[in-house]
Amino acid sequence: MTDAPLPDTPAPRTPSLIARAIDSDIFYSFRRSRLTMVAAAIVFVLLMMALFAPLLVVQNPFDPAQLELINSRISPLWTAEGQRPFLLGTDEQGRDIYSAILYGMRISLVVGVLGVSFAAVLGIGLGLIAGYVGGAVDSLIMRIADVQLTFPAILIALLIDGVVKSALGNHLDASTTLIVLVVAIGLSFWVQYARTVRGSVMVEKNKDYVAAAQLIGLPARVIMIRHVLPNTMGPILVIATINLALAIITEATLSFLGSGMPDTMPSLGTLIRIGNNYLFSGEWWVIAFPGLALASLILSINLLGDWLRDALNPKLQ
Amino acid sequence: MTALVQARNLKRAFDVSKPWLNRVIERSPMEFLKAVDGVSFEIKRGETFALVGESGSGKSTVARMVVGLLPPTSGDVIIDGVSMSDPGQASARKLLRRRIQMIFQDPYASLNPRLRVDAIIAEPIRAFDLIQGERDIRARVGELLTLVGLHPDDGQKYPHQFSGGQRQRIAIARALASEAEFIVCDEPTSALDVSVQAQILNLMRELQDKFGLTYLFISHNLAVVRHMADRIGVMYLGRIVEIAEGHELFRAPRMPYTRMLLGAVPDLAMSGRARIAVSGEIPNPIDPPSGCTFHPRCPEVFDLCRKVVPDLVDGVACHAVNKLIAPPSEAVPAARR
Amino acid sequence: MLAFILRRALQSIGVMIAVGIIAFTMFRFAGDPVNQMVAIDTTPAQRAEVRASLGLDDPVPVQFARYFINAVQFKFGVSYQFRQPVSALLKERMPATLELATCATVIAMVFGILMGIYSALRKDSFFAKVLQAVSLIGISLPTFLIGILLIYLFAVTLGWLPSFGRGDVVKFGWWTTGLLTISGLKALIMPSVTLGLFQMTLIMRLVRAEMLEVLRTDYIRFARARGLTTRAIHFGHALKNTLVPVITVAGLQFGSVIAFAIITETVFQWPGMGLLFVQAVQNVDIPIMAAYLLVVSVIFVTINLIVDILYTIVDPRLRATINRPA
Amino acid sequence: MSVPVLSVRNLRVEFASRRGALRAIDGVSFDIAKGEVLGVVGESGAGKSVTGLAAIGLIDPPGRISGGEILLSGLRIDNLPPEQMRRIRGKRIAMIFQDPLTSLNPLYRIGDQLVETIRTHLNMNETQARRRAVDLLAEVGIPAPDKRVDAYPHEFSGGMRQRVVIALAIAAEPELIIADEPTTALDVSVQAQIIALIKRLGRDHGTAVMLVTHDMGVIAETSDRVAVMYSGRIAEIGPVRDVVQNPLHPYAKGLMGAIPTLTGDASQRLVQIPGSMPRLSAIPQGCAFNPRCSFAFDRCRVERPEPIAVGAQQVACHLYDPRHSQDHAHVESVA
Amino acid sequence: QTLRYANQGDLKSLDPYTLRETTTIAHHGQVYEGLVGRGKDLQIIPALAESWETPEPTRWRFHLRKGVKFHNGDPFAADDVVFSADRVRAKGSDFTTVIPADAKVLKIDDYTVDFVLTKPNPILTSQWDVWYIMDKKWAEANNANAPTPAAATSPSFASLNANGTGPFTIESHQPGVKTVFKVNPNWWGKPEHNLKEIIFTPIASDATRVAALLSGEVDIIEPVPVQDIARVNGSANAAVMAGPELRTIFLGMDQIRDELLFSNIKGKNPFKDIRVREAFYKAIDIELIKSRVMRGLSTPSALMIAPPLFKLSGDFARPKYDADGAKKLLADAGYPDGFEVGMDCPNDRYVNDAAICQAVVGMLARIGVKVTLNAQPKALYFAKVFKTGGFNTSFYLLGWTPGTQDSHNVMHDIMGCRDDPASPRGATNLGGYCNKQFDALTDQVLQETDTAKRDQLIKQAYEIAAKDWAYIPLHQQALAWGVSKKVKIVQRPDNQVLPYWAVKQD
Ligand SMILES: Nc1ncnc2c1ncn2[C@@H]1O[C@H](COP(=O)(O)OP(=O)(O)OP(=O)(O)O)[C@@H](O)[C@H]1O
Ligand SMILES: Nc1ncnc2c1ncn2[C@@H]1O[C@H](COP(=O)(O)OP(=O)(O)OP(=O)(O)O)[C@@H](O)[C@H]1O
Ligand SMILES: [Mg+2]
Ligand SMILES: [Mg+2]
Repeated sequence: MTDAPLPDTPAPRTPSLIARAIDSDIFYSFRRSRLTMVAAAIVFVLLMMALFAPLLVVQNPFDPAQLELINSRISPLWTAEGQRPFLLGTDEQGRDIYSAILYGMRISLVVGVLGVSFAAVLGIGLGLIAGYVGGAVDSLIMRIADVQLTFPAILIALLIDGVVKSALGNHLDASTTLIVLVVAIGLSFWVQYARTVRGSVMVEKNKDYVAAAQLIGLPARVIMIRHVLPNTMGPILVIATINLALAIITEATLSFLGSGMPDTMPSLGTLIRIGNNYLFSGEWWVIAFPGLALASLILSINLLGDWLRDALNPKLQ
Repeated sequence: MTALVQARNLKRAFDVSKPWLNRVIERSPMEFLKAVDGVSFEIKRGETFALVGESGSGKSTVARMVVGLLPPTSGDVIIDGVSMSDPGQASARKLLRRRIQMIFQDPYASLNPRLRVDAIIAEPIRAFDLIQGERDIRARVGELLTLVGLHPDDGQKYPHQFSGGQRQRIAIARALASEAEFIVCDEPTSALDVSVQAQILNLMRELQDKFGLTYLFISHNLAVVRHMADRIGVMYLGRIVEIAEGHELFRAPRMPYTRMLLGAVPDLAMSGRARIAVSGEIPNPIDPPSGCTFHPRCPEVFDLCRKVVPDLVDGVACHAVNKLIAPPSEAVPAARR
Repeated sequence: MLAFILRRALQSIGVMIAVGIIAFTMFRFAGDPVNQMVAIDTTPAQRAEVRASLGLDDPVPVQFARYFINAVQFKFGVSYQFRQPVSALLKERMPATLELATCATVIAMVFGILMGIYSALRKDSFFAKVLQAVSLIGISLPTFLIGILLIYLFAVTLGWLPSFGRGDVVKFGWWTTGLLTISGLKALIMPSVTLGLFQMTLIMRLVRAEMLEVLRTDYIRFARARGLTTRAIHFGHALKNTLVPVITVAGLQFGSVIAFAIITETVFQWPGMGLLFVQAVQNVDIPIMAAYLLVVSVIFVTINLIVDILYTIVDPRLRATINRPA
Repeated sequence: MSVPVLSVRNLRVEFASRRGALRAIDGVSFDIAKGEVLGVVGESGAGKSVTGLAAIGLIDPPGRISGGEILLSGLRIDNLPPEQMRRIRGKRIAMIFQDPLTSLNPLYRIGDQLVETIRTHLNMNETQARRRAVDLLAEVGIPAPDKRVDAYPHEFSGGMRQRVVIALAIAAEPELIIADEPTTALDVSVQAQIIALIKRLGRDHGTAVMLVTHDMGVIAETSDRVAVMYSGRIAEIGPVRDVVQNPLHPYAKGLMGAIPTLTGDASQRLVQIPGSMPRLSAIPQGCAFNPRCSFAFDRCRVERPEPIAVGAQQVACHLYDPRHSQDHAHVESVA
Repeated sequence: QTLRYANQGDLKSLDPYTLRETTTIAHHGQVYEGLVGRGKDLQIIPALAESWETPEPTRWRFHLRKGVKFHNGDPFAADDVVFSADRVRAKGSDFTTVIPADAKVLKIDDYTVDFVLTKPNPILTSQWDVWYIMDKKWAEANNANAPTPAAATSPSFASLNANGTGPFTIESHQPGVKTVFKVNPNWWGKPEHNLKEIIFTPIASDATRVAALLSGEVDIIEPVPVQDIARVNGSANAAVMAGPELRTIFLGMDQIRDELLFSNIKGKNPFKDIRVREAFYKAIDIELIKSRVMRGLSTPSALMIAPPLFKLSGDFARPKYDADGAKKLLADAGYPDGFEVGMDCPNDRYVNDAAICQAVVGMLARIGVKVTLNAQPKALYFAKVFKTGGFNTSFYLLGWTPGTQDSHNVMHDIMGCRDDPASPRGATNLGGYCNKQFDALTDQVLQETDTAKRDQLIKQAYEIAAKDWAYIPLHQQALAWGVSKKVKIVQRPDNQVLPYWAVKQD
């Protein structure tokens, strides 16, 4: 063969996965944005703190037996009335704010991650079906999505909460509430995934690599899962990140509105709702620190999501 | 030797009607785009048959019907005696599958960006269960890569790490992986630069010589077609308007459209050929002209052309060329709105 | 065009029927309405009587039809909490919410679009980066936190603006407006800013992204190659093309503004439908919840319809291709 | 000869990237005289479009002109303030892009887009501008221009749209038109029409044209002179007939041989240049073409060849350096 | 002057017989009047009745005020009293207890009405300040003869409109939003206020309510959350009016069911064991609740009635907080590891109600009892735990102010046996505490006219209850009104905010 080795393919090498990751454009853009790195660090630290909360706290704020009323309303450690070991002070029940934030963040993250996962699984599944099957099934799913879109997450979550309360006779314990929150968030966020996946599927399924797979007689299911699905994942990742932030906001808002986690098992939103009552009384730490924690968590996740979206957008490169 | 591939009066219409409600309100009928409207040809074993035509003439639709990616509205494709649409021959068709492969136009879209090259090439091998054992498969993939001029280690990379020409080589390797005999090439080089195009065209010809491959070669570039094909069919708005041996067609084009096409090709040799003035653009395929669809652009148009669809007689579908042959008595003007 | 509008209208009706079914299901099956109405010591016979009088014995489709017919006439039953017809309550609260939502949307649109244009055209300037950062904070701070902060700052600390309610309102028939009195206007400021902030950042980001996209298109490059002035390019060509998709999103946003009003109204005790709804959820007042759902979706669907029609008017391509399948 | 309409001197264009500045154009020089059509060919990424964009001053960040100069009828324009450059664009230099489907703003009637352009550059009122718009449409061969002037772009076919684009380009009777692959997106039959149109306009108005394309055939038909670009440099430039029939640069030779023709021997293998053009980030030392060149010798790998005049042609290849010991005969036998 | 006033709760219905709830009653008190009223110190004073006497122990005669007109101009006369007496006792009224069901109401003449009882009742008029007289003609004309039950499915005319004789009229009423009162220029009395208009706004959110006061948007708020008292007092334009309240906050336990509704103990009811009840009582550190949760603004109570309402309350003392003792008691009762029980609690009714409950949960956790707290809005809470909800609770927190300002009401309504469904006794005895001896004393108390003796009887009864550990009284919360410095108003310990004693300066 007259073909000489190609000049821009020097000695073929097989870079390791890590080497390739470090070399990739995404990692490059990551390293270039200091803000993104800070955000990633914050998210990582908060995530770790939430994960290992039981090891890092001075009390389990969810266990009433560990709350000492005598320790209530202590201001943060660095203030005049601060007391050990209550770094960020305590609330009216003697709950250590720092511990409560870690545990509250756990709830926020659990609800967020589970809710988003639920939404993603539901949305991706329906989107795949709609995009691949097409026709009446597609129309049906997309019309349902339209209806769903009519109602923002908060509204749906509130409705579900109200209906469940009504069905369970006004009584929701903490774990049921958690499930309700996850389901509510899942049910209100799936549309974006479904639409995105469907759109990608419609594009991808007309690409020739799918035709090539059809030619060798692979069944539709295999083609969908092996070929089409992985190629729709980029935008899904971005949506999931941004949705995680939204889900956490939604959970906090619901808790703030009184339809979320109960006072005995407070999430960040519940802490803020409780703290809101002490806004004027000088016990600012009860609301300030949970608020700060919530805002920085969401902001960091959003920053990551923003960066991810830009990094994955070929047009911006 | 009988033909390996026979296309018999292939037709394919796409429903492009407005939504039901619009049709009701505007009282418009259903609309069909006849992308392919009665195409027949044969390809002999080991030969290259080419289809040329401008964009939208239906070349890709024919290609997809030939390989079975798209069911024809009517007509049939018979490959090695097996019908591609007869339900009775399903099992025979299954066996046939691996002998037919396709190379696509866009080397960027025809390789799954998430799969490594060796996985892409190995996919047909696994799907048809041609070779057992990971090691043997890997060895075969390496062999195929070498065959198309790549390095066996290139299998470890992802498609985006290759240039367009290299990708097209990978696509060819994939087509060869299933030991295909008949390869449909839908504009395999139109996305490539000339220097790379030359590499690919040469490679395809080499492989044909080596393995006795049969090609259905589709292109809009007459020069490329001339270089590659033994026989050529010229398509216009879903029909083959002229079909001839390659050198015949270029030496003595008969159909005015062919002549116009040839005339429109910029001439590198600057030979100062006499050419037919090019006029007009391709009509809207949803509402094609009556009779011979080329008549609005044809310099030799006469009455009959506007009414009667010319048949392909002796390799040409043109009333002017076939003037002496009387129109068949049952031929009625094609119904048009 | 007619067919398009008709189809969208039909779809809207379909959506409404779907929402109606949900609302009816909630109304009918989430908790027994009879139990909510009678006292605990009511005898089974009396209950059956109430049940019959409410038509709860009829086949479910008949009940649904009745519910739907009533709903169309704006009859949604009686609130469990207030013992008043839900429709009267909603009617009373609707002006407050609509006024707030409109105000917030106007704020969001005007500032969002202006800021979006600015940060797209001067995307590397310091101020654009500040805007970008602010917008991120805007979508990251939950609405209720923003509301609380504003109250603390402007009502409590500075005492400039009222912290709750609508101020004085003027009545026009059943409509009440706070736009005509000083106190009404003052009361409107913080809630509408709070409510509009999120949408504003959203629109700003959308306009920015959309505009950057448009600025990269061939026709903008071609316009520059034609030597058009920067102003003509940015504000003639790019802006118009940017705003076409923004219209749709903004229309959709109006729906979510109404829903987000729930939070704002709670924080500011704004006497609108959202506050009513939150109270209804807390008190499991199903008729109000169901009715709210219906009313909000009517508003939403109507806006969507209008936006769709507007869209076709603005974009000549759609006018032509609307009749073609996508 | 009088002052060339466009004179590019040692142009360099760089794009900032994560791997540093990438030089997309590296020392390109050429002239276009009044009424002359200069064809620019080369593989994808050779720098054809960037050269055209540089000439009209539309290189956007992260790109910038990092060296050389561009003169329009003797006036240096590469360092003009933006506002002055804008006045030149459209009035004295016009550009036509590849894709007629996306070059027109879909939301505006073509008449409005024409009037806008005309009034930006010519001192006309609305009605005068509109009359001129109709004339222009007629000139580029749009049937019933007085009606079509109120149509939206989507109401035109691809060929018609490219005609509109051309009408927009010649609205102010520019001295120079830069046409960047004006026919690539079109069908062969339409392509011939558009090429004929550009040719006629150049002739009628004495406009200089820089015609960028991949298609050697188009160049052969249209151009007076041709520049063959490779990897951001001009490999060979000269009268079209000379370059086509007697290419000097090994790359140009290969290119000519690689093109299937309607006349040559179809059974023959095409000439094949191995490999592909290097990426900007990996341009080899010395002559950019050296890894693919079968005549490369040591000097090619270290020293960059400067253009050398050979007859009417100029070629950037060490083979033609008089100091080069080898004789020409050896090169002649490439194909 | 316009007085702006905000309350946590709302005026729930304009029908004065629909809901016996402090905020609602107080609002009706601006518009409607009873035959008798209560003065600034809660003493009974004449209102629509100028005077009354008891010619026989079972006959009460009322001489009505002449020249009084309803807001619509109808004159007030005996017929209205008779009508109101029937209406208030009709089905659907929440005030049926104010007049014994078997009492006869006789019109003697247009301005004299007799009430004939079957048994003597020395405290007959004690609840009459909230029995408002309605206009017979108006009610009949508007088809509002029957009281609007709280559970009505459609609103009656009277629930949307008001027509009383009081110092203010209702100009507009938007439930949950705003109610505007206008001064009644034709009021018979001499106004002690200087108001033209009262604008009432319910503001449920504590923070918003306080903010509204601090920013001067409202003149009076009720209540000021205890945590904000300092802040309000520190502000330039408002101050907190604090005072003792008559409401007693207490915990109740279901001791009537054989198995608790919300517990992990099956087949028996731990609260039936007196030791468990004692253990609960002793496990609660009320002083800590006072200092921490209530910020000192509560009076721990040993009794189910506020000390001002019972002379001998000083004889009772709360048993000491004793967690170890409690634990031991539990072990003795067979629950060494405690047990689980669900607790119901309102979260928007009493001062820091949910916080108190949480504190209780924590304290009980320390003796091993795992309490699952269900704190919810009062509407849901009441619907669940009250009679209408089937006493659907195992352990709850409730507050009670005897409407009669007298122990009998407490003994009868919340401590009496509820075993006879026909009798109103024990109507609010959510836990179902029952001691027949106690009930007998209750009946004696009703009829005993000698105050000293009566107090002794009451004391005996309370002693029985204490021995039974029937309830866990917690405290009387403090009243805390936030009042603008521009406004002077009288605060009554029954927590009715009555602006007709308000004076506002510019
Ligand atoms: N799925 C489809 N639905 C509707 N119309 C179709 C579809 N596929 C192809 N067509 C139409 O059929 C006609 C023939 O299309 P086809 O792709 O076969 O043309 P082609 O000759 O391959 O053109 P090109 O050179 O552009 O590839 C075109 O007018 C095209 O618009
Ligand atoms: N905006 C840009 N950013 C970075 N690199 C660019 C940019 N525009 C062009 N380039 C690079 O400059 C080089 C020359 O590009 P140019 O568009 O001029 O090629 P071309 O010859 O016109 O190719 P084609 O035939 O594909 O149009 C290419 O390598 C390209 O990657
Ligand atoms: Mg095709
Ligand atoms: Mg280019």
